[in-house]
Amino acid sequence: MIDKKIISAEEAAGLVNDGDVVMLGGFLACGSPLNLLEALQKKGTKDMTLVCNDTAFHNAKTGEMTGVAPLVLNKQFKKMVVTHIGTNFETQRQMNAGETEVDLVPQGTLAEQIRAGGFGLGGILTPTGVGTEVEKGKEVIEIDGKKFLVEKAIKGDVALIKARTADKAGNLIFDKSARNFNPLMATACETVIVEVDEIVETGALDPECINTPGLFVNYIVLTKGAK
Amino acid sequence: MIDKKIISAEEAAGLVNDGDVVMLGGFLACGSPLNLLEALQKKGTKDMTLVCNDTAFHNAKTGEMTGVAPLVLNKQFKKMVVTHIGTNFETQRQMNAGETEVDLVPQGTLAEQIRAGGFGLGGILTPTGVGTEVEKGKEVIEIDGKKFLVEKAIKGDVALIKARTADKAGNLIFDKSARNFNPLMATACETVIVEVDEIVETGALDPECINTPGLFVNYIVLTKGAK
Amino acid sequence: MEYKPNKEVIVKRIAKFFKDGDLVNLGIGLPTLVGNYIPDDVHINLQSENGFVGLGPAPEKGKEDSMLTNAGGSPVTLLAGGAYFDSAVSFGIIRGGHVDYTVLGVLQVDQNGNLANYMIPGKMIPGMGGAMDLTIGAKKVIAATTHFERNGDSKLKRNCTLPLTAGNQVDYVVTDLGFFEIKDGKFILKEYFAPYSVDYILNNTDVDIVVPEDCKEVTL
Amino acid sequence: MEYKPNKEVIVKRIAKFFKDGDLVNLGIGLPTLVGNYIPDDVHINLQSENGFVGLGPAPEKGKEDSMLTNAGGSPVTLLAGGAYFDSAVSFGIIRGGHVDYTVLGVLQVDQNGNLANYMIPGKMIPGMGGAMDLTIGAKKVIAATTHFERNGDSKLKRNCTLPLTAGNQVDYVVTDLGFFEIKDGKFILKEYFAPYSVDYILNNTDVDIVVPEDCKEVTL
Repeated sequence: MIDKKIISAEEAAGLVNDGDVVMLGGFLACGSPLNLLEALQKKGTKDMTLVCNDTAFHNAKTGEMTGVAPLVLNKQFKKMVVTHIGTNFETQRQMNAGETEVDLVPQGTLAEQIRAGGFGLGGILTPTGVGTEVEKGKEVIEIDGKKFLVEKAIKGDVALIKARTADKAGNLIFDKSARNFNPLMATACETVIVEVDEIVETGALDPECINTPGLFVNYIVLTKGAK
Repeated sequence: MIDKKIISAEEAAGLVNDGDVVMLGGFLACGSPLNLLEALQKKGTKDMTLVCNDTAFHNAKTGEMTGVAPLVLNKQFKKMVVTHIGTNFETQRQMNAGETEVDLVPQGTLAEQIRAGGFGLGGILTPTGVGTEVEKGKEVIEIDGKKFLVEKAIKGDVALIKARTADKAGNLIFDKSARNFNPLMATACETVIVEVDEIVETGALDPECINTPGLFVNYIVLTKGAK
Repeated sequence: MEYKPNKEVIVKRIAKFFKDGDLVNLGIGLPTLVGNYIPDDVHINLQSENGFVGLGPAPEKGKEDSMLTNAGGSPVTLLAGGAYFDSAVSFGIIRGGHVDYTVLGVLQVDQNGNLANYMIPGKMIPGMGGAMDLTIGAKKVIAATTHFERNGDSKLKRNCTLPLTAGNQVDYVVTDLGFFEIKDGKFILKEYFAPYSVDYILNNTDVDIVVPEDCKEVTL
Repeated sequence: MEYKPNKEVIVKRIAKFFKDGDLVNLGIGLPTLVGNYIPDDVHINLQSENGFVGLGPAPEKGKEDSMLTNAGGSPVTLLAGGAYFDSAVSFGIIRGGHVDYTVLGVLQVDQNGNLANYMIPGKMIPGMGGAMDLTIGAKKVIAATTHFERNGDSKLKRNCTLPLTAGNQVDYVVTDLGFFEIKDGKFILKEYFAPYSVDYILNNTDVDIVVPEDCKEVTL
């Protein structure tokens, strides 16, 4: 197996271009690559489209933020494709003010759309969202008397993901509930950058337990662990 | 966690009814529940529909058989949904003679159809099979100028699967390339019966490495290992 | 009689729904509290839709693990026999009908089983998160809600006016006044909770309510 | 000059396609043999579509593990850095375009890149197995075949007459006579293999063949 390139968070941020579709792992910032986000915030990359479960926490009263919230506040995204923004008042404000385009997607649908993108499917047929606002503008197919929405695959330019451990060949093992969207996003982007707590020798991970085979990974960023 | 019922292979065979859609794990019998198959052969359950990657080996010259081949020879299936029958001359013979209905499905499509059945999707859109015999009778959807087949979800009555280890709560870990269709089928059937080499205490398996959570499993059959 | 919101009654009643082995998903907020009232002799399996089953109680102070949270972001624990998975598997479990019960919060619920709980257009837009999949996918959907809004309007409606989370999927509604089954376009009042009366419920809820003979008073 | 089938030439030439880090899937039969000729200084990653990457050579006699086989059912080994997965992930890798090269056997291949390799109606019906997904999904599809059938017909056609595995997906054809690229509805002869000549190929293959200036003789 060929070793993957190990780069710094700053070098990783340099691989993200203005206007890119960026898939970001994590669920309320649990399992988000926090050092990559910080580097991207410093670099000020703009006009990105964010694909992520949510936009983390931004407390309206205290101003405290986690995960991707500072980039939202910086208006580094022209569009966000997310399932939940109830914990970030600034995202809601930008959406209501029409400052940023926000697509709200059911969580299970978003997971399948990303997986479909990574796995070469054109999309999936889901009952979720039938008869709701989510149905608008979408094709509806009836199978055996039941209605399903055609939800199209989503692909991205760059995936920024977080794993607990990588081996040098890029095989990944995640950490408890920090797995969430990370392995899915690793399949669906041109460039996949993973922030990890540790890098071990190739062969040190149990091949039965690898969540993301190294073939999906392009770059590894080693940090001292999640902040 | 509630313990799953541990039963014998004979009791397991008793849970399969004439006419059932039976999903069978394994790839050329690697990862097939051989003791369950033997019990089902002895019981003579008939008119079943088989959903499986293949029909294992049946050597035309020597008569040697593996996996599900004896049940094919017994004509216990009225229909087989499979991806490959090149290693079983009897399946080919029955198909050519019109004695048994054989649906040939691309392997990646079958895997997704079963997963879709288990995961509540109506189906998936795949480019595989476009412009081939597989397209016949199916809806074609164009997305961004590319054609995809609508392949419908498949569900079954009983899944007969093989794992290396179960804990008492039914959590499963498979064994190398014997994993194949087993975890997918565990999601897609009313009754899921797993043949295992060993049963350990609940909590003994690494929760990061469980391929099939116990919630999908109904019955465990402990055997002395694959034959 | 004056109405006083009582969330404890709601979660206590819902906690009595489950039997050994049920796989249950509790929504964020009020529904999460149901977990504190499950009888000791009933062993259910709780799913956390961010990626695991075997959800256990909050950890002791100082033992929190930032890599193990529930869907609300709070630190939790994993019980023996739990398992982690990714979001596609988690929602496959939900959409695939493998969850026996989901308990969800409510903005509006109507007598046709329609649920609205993810946005008030132009005002509050938390987003649907996992709620649409849970409502569509779970075998039984329990809507958990205080009976009235702050302005006194009933949250039980003839027709939801807010954007729907899903149509015709709610099976049961538990409020602090009573336990309703939704059937044939009506709320069937199965139990009313002391100190409220059937008449109090009927007089203050402008929906079609059926009171069957076996409707009974329950003290929680 | 008399034609004598030579599979070794085919697999030797194909083995020269790959560069470090390529993910490659070798079909059952002739294509599997390519694995034996990969140069020592090129490190590719072989996928086995029954559920793993990091496919290694056959085990020593007596060390076979019946739970670790290739897609043909033969015992194999796993290299350090390999990983196991289920069939949905395996074909997600294939369909998703993550495989750099697939090498597939041939019944017929035509100048439009159509491939037929899974059935002869009424006669031989092995089924497509993973071939349809591989042909559609791999970045580059290499068809590996002896140039002629036993009856002397070329396996390279103007139009396939057998049921297609996939349409317009084959990029390269390597026979025991030469290496062809398929482009604009023609076979481009890039190399011809000693002892055969360009004329021998042209005279015995009734398809549109272009012989570019840089077409060269290769001894394998």
